[in-house]
Amino acid sequence: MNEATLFALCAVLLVGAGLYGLIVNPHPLRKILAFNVVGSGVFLLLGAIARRGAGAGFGGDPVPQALLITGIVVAFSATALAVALLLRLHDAAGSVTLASEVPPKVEPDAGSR
Amino acid sequence: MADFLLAASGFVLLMVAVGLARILRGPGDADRMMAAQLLGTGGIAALLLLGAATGEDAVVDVALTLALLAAFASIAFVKAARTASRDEAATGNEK
Amino acid sequence: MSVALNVLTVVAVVAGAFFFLAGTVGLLRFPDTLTRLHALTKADNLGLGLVVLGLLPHVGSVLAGIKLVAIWLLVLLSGAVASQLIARATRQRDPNA
Amino acid sequence: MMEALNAGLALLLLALAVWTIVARDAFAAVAGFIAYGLLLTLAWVQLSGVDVALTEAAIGGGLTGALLIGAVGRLRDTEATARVERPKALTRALAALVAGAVTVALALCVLTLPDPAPTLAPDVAANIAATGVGNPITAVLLAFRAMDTLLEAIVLVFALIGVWSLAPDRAWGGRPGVRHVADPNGILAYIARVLPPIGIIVGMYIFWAGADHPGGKFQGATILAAMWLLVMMAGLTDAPPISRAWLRIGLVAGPLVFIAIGLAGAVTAGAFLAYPDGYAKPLIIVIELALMPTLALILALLLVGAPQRTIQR
Amino acid sequence: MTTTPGGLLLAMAVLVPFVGVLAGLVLGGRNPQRVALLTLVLGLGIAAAIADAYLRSGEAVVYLLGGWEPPLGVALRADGLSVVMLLAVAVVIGGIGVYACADFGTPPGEPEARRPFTFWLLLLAVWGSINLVFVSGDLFTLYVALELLTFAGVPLVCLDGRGETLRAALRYLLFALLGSVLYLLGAVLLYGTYGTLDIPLLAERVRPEPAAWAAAALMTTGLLAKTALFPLHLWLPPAHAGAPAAASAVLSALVVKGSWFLVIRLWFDVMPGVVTFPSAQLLGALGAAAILIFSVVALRQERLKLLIAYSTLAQIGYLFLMFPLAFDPAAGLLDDGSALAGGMLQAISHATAKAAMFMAAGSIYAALGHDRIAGLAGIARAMPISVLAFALGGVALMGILPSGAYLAKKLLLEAAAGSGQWWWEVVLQAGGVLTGSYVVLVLAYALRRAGAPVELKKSVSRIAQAAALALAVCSLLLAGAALGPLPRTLLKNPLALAELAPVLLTVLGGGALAVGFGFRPPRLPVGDAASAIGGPVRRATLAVGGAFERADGVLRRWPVASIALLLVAALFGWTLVAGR
Repeated sequence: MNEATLFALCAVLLVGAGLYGLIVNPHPLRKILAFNVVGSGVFLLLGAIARRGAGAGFGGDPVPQALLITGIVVAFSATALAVALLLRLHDAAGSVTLASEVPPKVEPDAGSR
Repeated sequence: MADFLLAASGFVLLMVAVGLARILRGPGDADRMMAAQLLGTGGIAALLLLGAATGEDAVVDVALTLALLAAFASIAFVKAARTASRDEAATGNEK
Repeated sequence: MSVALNVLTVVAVVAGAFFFLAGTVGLLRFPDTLTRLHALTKADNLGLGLVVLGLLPHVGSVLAGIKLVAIWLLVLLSGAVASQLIARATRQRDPNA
Repeated sequence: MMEALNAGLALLLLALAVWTIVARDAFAAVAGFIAYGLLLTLAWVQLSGVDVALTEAAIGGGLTGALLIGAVGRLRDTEATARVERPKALTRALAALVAGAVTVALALCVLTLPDPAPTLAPDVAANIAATGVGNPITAVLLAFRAMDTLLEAIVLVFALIGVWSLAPDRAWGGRPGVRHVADPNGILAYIARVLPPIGIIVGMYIFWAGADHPGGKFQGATILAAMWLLVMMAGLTDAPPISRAWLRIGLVAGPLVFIAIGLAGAVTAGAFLAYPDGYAKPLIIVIELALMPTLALILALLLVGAPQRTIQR
Repeated sequence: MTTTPGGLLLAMAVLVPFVGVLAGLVLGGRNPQRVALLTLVLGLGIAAAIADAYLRSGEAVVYLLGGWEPPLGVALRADGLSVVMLLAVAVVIGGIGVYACADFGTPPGEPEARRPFTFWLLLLAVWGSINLVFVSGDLFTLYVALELLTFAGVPLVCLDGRGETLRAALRYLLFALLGSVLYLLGAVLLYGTYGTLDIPLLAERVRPEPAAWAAAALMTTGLLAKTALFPLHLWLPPAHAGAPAAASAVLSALVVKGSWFLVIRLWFDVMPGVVTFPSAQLLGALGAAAILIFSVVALRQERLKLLIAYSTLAQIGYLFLMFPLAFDPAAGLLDDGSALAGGMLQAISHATAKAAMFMAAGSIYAALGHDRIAGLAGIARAMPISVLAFALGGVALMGILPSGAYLAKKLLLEAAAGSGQWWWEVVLQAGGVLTGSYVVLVLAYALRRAGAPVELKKSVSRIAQAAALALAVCSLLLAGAALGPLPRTLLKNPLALAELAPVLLTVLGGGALAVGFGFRPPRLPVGDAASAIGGPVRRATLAVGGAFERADGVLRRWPVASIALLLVAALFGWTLVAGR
């Protein structure tokens, strides 16, 4: 098995592991971690695809490699925004649970804030 | 030569993996932080050996970046530990 | 000449790998955080230094050589700083450690 | 030999990913994830993506790790309550089943990818001369797909606006994050004085090398951002109030220069983001040079967080 | 492929709002608002110019960025769909901008404040990003555009910084990120198989094979998660109901349309030959389920903003009915005929109407200090403009004459009859009645006379209320604007019995449903005899409504929703493979 196929399969497994974590880990920080695992799996798959496209004197197809750099930056921005939001939620509400409470049936008057 | 360097790289990586397996289990955060630090040094060594084996010169730049940022996570850890514990008890400044 | 350099490389890299082994053994055998820290930093930094030494004969340019040595120095520096900071943080949290 | 190494690397990656997912303790998961990022760097080298490896080393090895460790430290008290919410075994089994099904389906797709693989490498090779740069990734990022790179800078600006928008109203315009205090003669201050000059040289070098060899503005900017954060964490300097004019200018200068040069291209070279013949390389370097401080500022401030301290008037 | 005349305008449609964001950021103070208002005018002009360029040539406007031709380069491309959406969004953003001046103005002399500063920048950010979604011709650039849209949308949810809105924002962000990572995974598979991400090139190369099936399933599901189609809606109700009114209008009217538009791009332009009859039926079925369940849940809401949020969910379902109707079984592929036109018209009607409804609800909330539906009595006299805006928006959504949604429904019905899929005709008609029900419910309360004159806690800007009304009128008059390119035969004499009957049916049926399913229906002056028959019926409807509400509650739990996400992906994969 060449390295492209090997890492592509590894990438697929990473995606699966990350998806599982994203579903079952209740803590938002752990979800952010799991999201990063899924993301890195997708990136690794693209990296393997780039490696498969080696040619014309390049060790890998430069277009997907450039997309990867953009993708990593976007994923980092998402992580930073999510972490900032999570920390603010922690400060404002004291808890970080994502559990959805059924909206209260009888809303108290303006005093709800 | 290349095979020898690759083998050395793999060996260092193996050592790092064994160390990681022990140390990630804790018990304390400090142990785990060290795990990352350990992997930093070992990873850089493995990376350099790999770069030499494949003749890819730019790998040295990757290793340089890693070396430069090696302490970064550890420092963030120490700062975070301090920020978190400041609410509980006032600890002294480092001296 | 090149044979001698190759021998140097092999010897240095093998020695470096040995120190990584030693560091890991220390990790597995030492009882607490601070002694493990000790084993780790000493052995790994020496190991990396030997690896760098072994690779030096193969670099193509002076700049690349400087970079290799700089990597080692940076790791030494950050290793020293990080282990000291972590050790202090450990001690602050648990003075008996 | 190479196969064995790659297989070991892949196994290690998987083991660390699984650890990151299943570890009981959040800090243990984050430590595992940092190690995972480092190994990913090795994987990129093995896949001949040294530019990607450099990005991963800078982002994964530096910034993401610091970001997550800072967060986990502040969220310690929430872990116990979260554990209570852990789904039941049946739900977990179902989750494993569907995630596994998706994995298997994807693996089948991966194994049936066409051979020979489609590639744009020859197209890049045929057109790279027109861009004047030697690094094909830089040619893609700043010529063929320059729009993506412009958008990437805008993504960072939006993320920063989003992070700032989380400030309490009273702190708007004030300094973000907490004020770090540390002994000015301590070891942290020491490294914060020694490392940044080296870091700036390395960052500039990586940026400069990027035109013809692996490297580039983004990787360089990440290193600069890390150095600035280091100085802040050592208490040697403080994060600037977000209302500072120089800061605001710095945040928009890079994208605005990029857009201006792009529009100039629409006039002189016939298309937005096109470069006139013979001027491609200098213009690319100007764009990268303008983007680098902006990127460094944003990356660092994304880690520092929302304004929290009331402005002193 | 070459650049066509007016191509640069496409780049400007994206760049002008983005430059507005940067300029607002650097100028600070009160300037973000000024920059935004200036950009609103400029952007509307650009959208009109693009429409002009498109109508002149009659072909898609194309722009090669940097002069590089795909697959190496990235092209911008605006076809009829893009042009329509660009124009509609420019109008809606304009209305929201005018409305928001009251809420998010900074008085002279005041220092820069967080809420107005971020709102105006984010408004422009949403605009530029969604324009990019409409004009980009490259799947990776579209991924970046989706992320831009998410990053601009999420902070709008929690502008007021309360814990519950922060929680809603975090849920939204995490689920949207999950959606976009699935989308990216699909795009990666497509590149690995076909070596390009350019939409026209992919359309030539895509074949029915495993990678294309997996890509279609993953990308569709990821986009559905971002659009909040049933059952992937966990994030929407709290996010849209908790945000400030102007932000809710942006989120409900525009942001969800970005990912919805990409589903159209994917199905109609990238892989029309890959999608199958069962997969299109599945997409339509999810839409039908959304209409049924969320309309009933909307009836059971006590707060106006939550009712509108659930109405958005139901209307999103409506937007997916066109997929099965556009499927041409003879050719075995999707065909962009009257079903697509109907769907687009429905989307525009919804964008304008929903923005108007959220804005009107926001005015009412601000004036009353609450938005409890049961407490709306007398408001029609106190705030006639806002209630009228809400009513017109509601009428536009119901699909009765002369609204745009009426024409949309006509087109969709025609497509359903044409392809022999009668069951979608039932869904379409029922959808109108269900929409009627919650509009009638709200109006029944709002039009009631209060015992004492309503005390308004705060006077609400007349201009803001007028902006809402203007958007509602726009939605109503869309039929006229859209008639240009459509056959005139669709519009019949509005007083003819055949035309009047469905209108009456919709309103009366809606009223009946409102009485039956409303959590607290308006009391009717009926005798004991009627309530004797009504009793068991009422109990049954309450039971059904409660069951739907519980189902909604279960589906909004994170583990359930995310498992459902993967299941939907698996179902799409299966219908694509087995359905041919």
